Amino acid sequence: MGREFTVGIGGAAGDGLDKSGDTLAKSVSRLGLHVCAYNSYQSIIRGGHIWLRVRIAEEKAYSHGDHLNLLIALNQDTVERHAREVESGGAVLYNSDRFTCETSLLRDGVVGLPVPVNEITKPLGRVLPIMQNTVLLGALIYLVRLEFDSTVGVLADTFGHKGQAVIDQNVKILRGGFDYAKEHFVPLMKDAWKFSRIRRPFVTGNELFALGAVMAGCKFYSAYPMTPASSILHWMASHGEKCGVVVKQCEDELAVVNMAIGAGHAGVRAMCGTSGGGFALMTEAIGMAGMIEAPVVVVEVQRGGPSTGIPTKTEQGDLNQVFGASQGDFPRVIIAPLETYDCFWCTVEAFNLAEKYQLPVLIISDLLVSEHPETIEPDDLRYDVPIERGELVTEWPSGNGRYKRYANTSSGVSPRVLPGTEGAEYVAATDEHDEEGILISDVFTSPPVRRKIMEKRMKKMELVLKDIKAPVLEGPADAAVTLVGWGSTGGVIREARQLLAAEGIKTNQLQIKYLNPFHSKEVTEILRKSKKIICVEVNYSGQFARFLRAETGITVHDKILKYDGEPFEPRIISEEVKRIVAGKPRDLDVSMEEAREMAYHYIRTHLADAARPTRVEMVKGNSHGEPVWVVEIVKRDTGEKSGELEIGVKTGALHAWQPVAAGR
Amino acid sequence: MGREFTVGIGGAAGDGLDKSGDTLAKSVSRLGLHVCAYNSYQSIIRGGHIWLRVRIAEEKAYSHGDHLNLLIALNQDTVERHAREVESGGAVLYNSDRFTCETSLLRDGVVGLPVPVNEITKPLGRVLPIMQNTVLLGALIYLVRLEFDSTVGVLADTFGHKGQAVIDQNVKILRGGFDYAKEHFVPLMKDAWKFSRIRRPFVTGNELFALGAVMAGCKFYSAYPMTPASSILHWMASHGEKCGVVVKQCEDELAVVNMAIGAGHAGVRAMCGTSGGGFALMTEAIGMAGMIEAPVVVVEVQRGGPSTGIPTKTEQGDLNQVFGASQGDFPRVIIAPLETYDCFWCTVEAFNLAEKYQLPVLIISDLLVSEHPETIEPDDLRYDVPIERGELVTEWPSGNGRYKRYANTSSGVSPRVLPGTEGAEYVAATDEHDEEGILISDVFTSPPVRRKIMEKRMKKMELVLKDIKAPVLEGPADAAVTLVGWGSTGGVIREARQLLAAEGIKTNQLQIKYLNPFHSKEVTEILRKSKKIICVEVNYSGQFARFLRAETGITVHDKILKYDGEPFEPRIISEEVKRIVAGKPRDLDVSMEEAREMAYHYIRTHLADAARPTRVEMVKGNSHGEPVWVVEIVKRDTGEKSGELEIGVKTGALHAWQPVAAGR
Amino acid sequence: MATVVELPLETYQGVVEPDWCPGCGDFGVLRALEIAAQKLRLPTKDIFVVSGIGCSSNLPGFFHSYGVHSLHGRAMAVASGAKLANHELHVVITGGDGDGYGIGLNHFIHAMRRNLDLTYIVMNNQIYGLTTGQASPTTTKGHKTKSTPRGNVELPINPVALALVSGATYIARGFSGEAKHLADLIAGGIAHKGFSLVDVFSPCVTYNIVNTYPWFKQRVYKLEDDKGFDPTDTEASFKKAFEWGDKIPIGLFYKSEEVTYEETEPALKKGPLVRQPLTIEKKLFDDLMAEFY
Amino acid sequence: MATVVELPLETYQGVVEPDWCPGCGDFGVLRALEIAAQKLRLPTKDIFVVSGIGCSSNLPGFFHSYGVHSLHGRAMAVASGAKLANHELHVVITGGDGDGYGIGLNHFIHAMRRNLDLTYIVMNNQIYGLTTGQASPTTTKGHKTKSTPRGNVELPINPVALALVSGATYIARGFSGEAKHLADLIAGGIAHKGFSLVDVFSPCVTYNIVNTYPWFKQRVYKLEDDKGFDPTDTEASFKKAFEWGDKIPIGLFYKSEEVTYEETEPALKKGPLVRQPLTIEKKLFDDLMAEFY
Ligand SMILES: Cc1ncc(C[n+]2csc(CCOP(=O)(O)OP(=O)(O)O)c2C)c(N)n1
Ligand SMILES: Cc1ncc(C[n+]2csc(CCOP(=O)(O)OP(=O)(O)O)c2C)c(N)n1
Ligand code: SF4
Ligand code: SF4
Ligand SMILES: [Mg+2]
Ligand SMILES: [Mg+2]
Repeated sequence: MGREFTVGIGGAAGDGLDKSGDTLAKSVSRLGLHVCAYNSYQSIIRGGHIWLRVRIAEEKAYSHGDHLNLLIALNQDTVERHAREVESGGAVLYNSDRFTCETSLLRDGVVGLPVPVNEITKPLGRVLPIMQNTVLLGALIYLVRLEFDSTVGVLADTFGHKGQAVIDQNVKILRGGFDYAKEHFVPLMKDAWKFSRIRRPFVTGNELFALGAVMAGCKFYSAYPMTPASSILHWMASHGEKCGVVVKQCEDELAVVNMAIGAGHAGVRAMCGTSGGGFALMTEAIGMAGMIEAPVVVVEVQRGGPSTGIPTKTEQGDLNQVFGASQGDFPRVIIAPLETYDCFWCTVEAFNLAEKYQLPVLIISDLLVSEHPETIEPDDLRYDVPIERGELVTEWPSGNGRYKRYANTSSGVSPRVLPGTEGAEYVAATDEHDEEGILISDVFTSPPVRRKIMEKRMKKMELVLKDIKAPVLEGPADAAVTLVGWGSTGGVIREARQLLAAEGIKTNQLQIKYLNPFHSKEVTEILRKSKKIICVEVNYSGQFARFLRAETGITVHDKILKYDGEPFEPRIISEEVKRIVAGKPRDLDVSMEEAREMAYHYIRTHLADAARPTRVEMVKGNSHGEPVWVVEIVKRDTGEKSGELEIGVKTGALHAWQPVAAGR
Repeated sequence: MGREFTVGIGGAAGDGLDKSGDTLAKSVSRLGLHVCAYNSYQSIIRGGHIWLRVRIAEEKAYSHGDHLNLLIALNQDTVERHAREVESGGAVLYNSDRFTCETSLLRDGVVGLPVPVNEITKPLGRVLPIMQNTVLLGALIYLVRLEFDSTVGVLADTFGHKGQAVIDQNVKILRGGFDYAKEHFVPLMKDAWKFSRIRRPFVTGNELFALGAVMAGCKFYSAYPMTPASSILHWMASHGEKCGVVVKQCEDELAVVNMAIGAGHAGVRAMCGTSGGGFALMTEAIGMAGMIEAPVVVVEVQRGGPSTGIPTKTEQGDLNQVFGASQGDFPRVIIAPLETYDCFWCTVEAFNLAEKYQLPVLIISDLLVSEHPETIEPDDLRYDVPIERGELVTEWPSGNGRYKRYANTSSGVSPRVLPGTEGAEYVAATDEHDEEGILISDVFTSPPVRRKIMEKRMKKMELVLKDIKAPVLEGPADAAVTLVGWGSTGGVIREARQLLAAEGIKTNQLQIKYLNPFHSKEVTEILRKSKKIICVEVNYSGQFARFLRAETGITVHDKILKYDGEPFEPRIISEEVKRIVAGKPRDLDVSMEEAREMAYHYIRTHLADAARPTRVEMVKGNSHGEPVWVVEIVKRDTGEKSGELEIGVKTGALHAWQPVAAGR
Repeated sequence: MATVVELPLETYQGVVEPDWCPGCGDFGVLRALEIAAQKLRLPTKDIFVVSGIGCSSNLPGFFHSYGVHSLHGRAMAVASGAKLANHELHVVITGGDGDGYGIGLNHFIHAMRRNLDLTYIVMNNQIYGLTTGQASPTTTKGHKTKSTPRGNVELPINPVALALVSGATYIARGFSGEAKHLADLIAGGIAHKGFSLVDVFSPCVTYNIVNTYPWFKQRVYKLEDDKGFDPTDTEASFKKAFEWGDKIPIGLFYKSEEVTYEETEPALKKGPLVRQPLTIEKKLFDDLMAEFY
Repeated sequence: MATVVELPLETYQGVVEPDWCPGCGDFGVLRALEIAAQKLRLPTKDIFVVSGIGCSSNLPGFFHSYGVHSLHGRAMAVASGAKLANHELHVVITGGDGDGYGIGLNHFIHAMRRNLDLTYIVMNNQIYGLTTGQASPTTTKGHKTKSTPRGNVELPINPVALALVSGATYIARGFSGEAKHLADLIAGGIAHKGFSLVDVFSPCVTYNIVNTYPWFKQRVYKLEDDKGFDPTDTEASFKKAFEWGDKIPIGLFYKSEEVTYEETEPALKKGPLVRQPLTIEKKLFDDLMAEFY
């Protein structure tokens, strides 16, 4: 394994830390290092807590990992919440004009590195508050042994459109931070990095859905804004004109999907994107696409549910919805991209499948893979993507007789003409119809006509199954544990397996990309040989584990589930695997750490953030019918005790808040 | 088994045959016989083919059966399509002024009974065309040995509001038919019926959803018209005022379900109803109800899909949709009524579950059970239904502290106050929230708060599972075959089992009513002992078989599926069971009968109904890559051959139409 | 795109006979559309008729052209997508009052804001026909229907007024009892560059026993016959939009020339999307990639 | 139902501090709603505030009363159901322009037709705030947003005009920079029997850099100050509805007294549904059963 280093940046929305994170990541990536970042943000425009992690590594990083070597704190809150996570040898870097970092909050071997931002920037004229980030970034470059010039290059590109003066000012500020660090601190990295200088694209999944679509020939993209799918719309909107794509923001998701289907039916490659709630509104039309056999690609980017839920958080909770979208049986393809670069290829393939088999293709993504940026290999993306449009009939000579849009062919695929073709006029109907498209629902629902056209439509799914790649087992065949995941968890499971391997637990992994149609035969064959199957999913109920059983009859031995909004990190999975292997039951009690977090929530909502939790202690035998965590709350400024909270260990109930005056 | 007799009535929409069927059924039911009827209608207002079957029996009839003893043909088309189905000893009764019934169309032992309607009604003054039905009904009373007076009573009740003159005219017309039959025909029934004279309600499932709701205290019903759910709306609209129910037809299904949830949240028992396409639009809000923990009852009456599909036909194709409705995991209950009277009880229970567990309850019905009328026992319905509202808090004294709408209780159920209660103000949010309802999605998504509230919500499902009755196995434990069905197929499977028993094949049956939560343990225990499990469903893909495997891991040995729009009849199931038991593969080829039906479709759409199919013959070795049925088409009036159709035996493709001039 | 010769009317007739109830107003609308297409000499291959679900929405099945018989309430969106994909098609939307002014109202209003070059024909029978007679958004107050047995209590939608405030650039109302007049209005709408609405009184002879042929025959008068009326005068149009009672105007209420959506959309500058190459230039790909570094 | 004493303003303030961006127009609307409730002496327990999703839709969480923070675009329907269930509640709907005039427009228009006694406050910032700055249905033409980088090309919705043609019986527009004036308009709406709309210019200081506080301050004038204007004169209201440019009117555009839906609904005659006994009379049950024989 190569060297690596993880920087965390915490602050409030509006502090501009995503921009700083971007500058950092690009600087690093230009040096030839790999980057994988994750931005844990909130559904708020200004304020709130934003927590960005940038993992820098010499080798490909498949997740943002679970280390923290340097914390850049943009506010007090960040220090309190995250300082403790910094590992020995690391540091907390902060603007000492604004707040301090108590050493009591730090683990052993971690130092606080105060940076007097005002003093440094004073000589540089009027400086915006947001530029504190640049000072800290300058310091970071020194601390992490990066190259100053690389970042200068990024700043030059970023501010290029604002003119040289702005660039110069930024570079000066950056230099200020760098010089200050050089003078006062020592680098945190022991050895120098090996900079490969290979330039890699630093991208998100959503950007690649958009780019993939354009490369596949998408000419129509419709959407209604919805986190975490909106950035597809934004990319499309800002590149549509150049790329010849009509980008249509609609009045609602009903219009979005119906427009895309209309466009797809009329003959262009059309896509739309949304998240779970928007997709719920699209379901009826997905059935229409299945019925009229219109090609369309729909990207559903999952976020934390149910309902509006936790809209800026990740989850894999919409599998049931996507599989169950719309009434009745009809052909549909469901693909879950496995990692960032795969978003590109899934999209290309989605368009091909949609046109070859004339059906809706649903890409089920999630906030994690859609929004987290990472470096990928330059040739992970390609110009010359395969484009297969399937059986398109461009001419229909009058001698051909009446054109049958839904001809009962033995493959189930009926050659398609596009509207505008001379002599092949037909009307596509969502009512059941015969081969020509004539309704059978109105005058007489001829049962055999219905039966055969239903079979024709569904037969296409057999072809699709042959067309898509069966999943393969990664890792040793004789592993003690098989980890099964689907979609975006591929990378983090892989890293968890490395941790487990280091501890002597041999695992392998089956990561599912194609949900429907499903490679039941191949998957059964693989899993039949597994000693212990553990399904890893980011949802409450284990939707995929249930799905797997539905498709194969195989019951997984256990499930590792996460549904608190935050993505898996390798260690979470490896610890859970070890627990399961050791035969220990899953513990849903509120942990001490969690009790502290819950106290923060109470403080924010009821004590106006003027306090903070300190001591946490479990008390059994009380009147609440369960043990409780008693959390001492002190005033932030004075440290004076202001009261105690009691939080149920089993239920998580906030049983009581007793202000100090009331005594205990 | 008691005596029974099945009457079929066929004609066009607008011929009023549903009214005649109703009169017949009520007449019979007043005699104390059981009735089970099915109306196979089309999505057309006038014209088309309507086919009503009324099964009359001394013992409870669980389906409309698969016999036909008397056909009342209101048009030529009906004779051609159905005369062949009449069993030996039966007859075809028709208005001989309009058309004839060729004996070549009849099976041996079946007679055509022409009734000269004009001649009979001439003495009776101006007679509406629709009154031909009454003449034929009169004849039927004689032929089937019913009682004239019973029908007179029904006519009196039906036309009561139109005055005595109308009643009298109808009775005279009825008498005309009766007397004519008495003079010219002999009764078809050999022995007289045993009239028990027990009066039984003659009802449909939809009427019972409405009545059940009213009895359970429903005060709000919203809907948007949609077949086959509209009759719930119609019943509610015409009885709402009396029953104190606000009945709201809305602008769309989005409004429908959101209004019902708003009403349910505000404290009244609220229900809404729709079919699959409308339900697709409701899914987002189902998730809201789950998230804000609002009680609501939604009836989804399935019809033939996908998409608009075959809207007046039955199917059980929406299980995936109902189970997958809305993003994320949230508690929901899904109940499928097993038979007509059960619609009443499911509704009562749905309201109780919805309020006790504060969640959406989805009743998944289908056209068959919702619309077919049958006689049920008078005490199948009851006035004093149980009403359980769950934990409702009606007062919140100021000493109680802040009211926590989503208190983390150990049961998962948080006591509910209704808006308007002093001192307990709170806002319910679809964003994730804490116990008080305060959002955690915006400023900081406290992961442990999220985790525990998610667990709290889902915990309710464990209570629901304990509250609902596990399914029981019907029939001998040592049966060779276990038939598994869900919802409305209970009756027809039971009758198929009787047929099989008569042929020495011992079967038992597991009929599933509660889909979610699912009695996985109990079902597994039952099915583990089964020798051969066959799932019977009215859909293409076997959605329930997949569901069952998802819930239990049990793979059924085979599936009997129907997806042509028509409901199962006992013999279809028993024949399929025999095929499976014999190890024969399922045959999807187009049968000769089906080829003839397909020819009718072609004739209707391309030859203006002026022709009809005669000889059908299989030809192998041709240029179509599959054997074909060659169907000879003749002119209706002259019988002259007008051409030949070639229909693919494998694909059902209409390969060619060769008019006679073109020769072969 | 119009061909030079006028085609026989049968050219525009589908293989399937309409299966509406005898006397249904929709027959007149179908006929008027055929005449309009004939008059404009539209090749059938270039006509694209989109409908929702309802008796009226069955129309495309009886007309000879391309089209989609889509979902209840969604015809406008499907049509908009198709138009943007191939704006050389003459896209006509046909449907009912429930379809367009009930469940589909949102799309209708937003389509007008966009001034897409679409022609929307609403067979307004003031009832839900196909679902056998419930109140629709245009059912008049007091009208008793299956869903309003005590009489409808909601104010009916005023489609002409809604169109006026929402940006439609051609607003007309016809009556299926006046087929030639209606055909002219439809032809005018199709010929018009921008969004056109043709609301049609199309009686449902089975379920609407109030707003019948005779009811309309007695009341309708043609705006063309009101010499003082100028359809480019918005205020006058508004007044006419609210005329209802003994005298009900039919004809062209409003017309203006505005730039269409298609004209402002840069991606359509090079012609219909459906004819653009699928692959972008390599240079552009490289530029796009460069943004990621 | 109003209590006799005027309660302190804090009575109406929720436990949670609003988390809008500093300077957001929505603060003014929240404050105005508090003042209106105070002025009308409404008990908090009888207020029911329903919102959709958006920055503005977070309002109920900052106000002290009952309420539902529902789904994007569906607040009107949820509110309608709640109102019919318990029509003694003062039901106020609050939300954004995207929520109400975009995705929720259909419910908005149909609610007006019904003249339900609801008060609808739209924080119209002409942008999608919470989703970080895309064009909304009221974004003006030419305005560049994240989703319209070349400038918006669609005609903005005119909420006042739409309300006028759709049957709203109280139509007002306020400006969150004029909190007292706005509070009066809101109070008037809540006091009004029937559907009231209060469209509010509520600037998004983060994403709408065109329609800012100063922009509005320069342009708005109060209809009350136009002595010639009479809000019961529909034609005059129409004219005012279309005034946009250097002078933009705020204030009461229109008011009329019409019977409300609740008054016509027979099932509500005996009082709120929520207080009716669940069980019907045995005699009625027997009658219902008799129909089945
Ligand atoms: C989502 C959805 N809801 C309901 C229906 C049922 N439905 C079919 S047609 C129709 C109304 C038809 O009324 P209108 O649009 O006025 O057409 P008409 O039949 O009167 O011509 C309805 C409600 C449907 N097909 N889809
Ligand atoms: C069905 C659905 N689609 C999209 C979204 C995402 N969404 C949340 S708020 C919002 C728009 C907010 O704009 P507006 O209503 O004007 O409120 P503002 O934030 O400007 O106050 C959108 C599109 C959603 N929550 N649900
Ligand atoms: S029901 Fe009415 S609208 Fe439908 S076809 Fe018959 S007359 Fe026409
Ligand atoms: S983004 Fe705009 S609307 Fe949202 S809180 Fe900030 S200023 Fe207000
Ligand atoms: Mg209609
Ligand atoms: Mg807004």
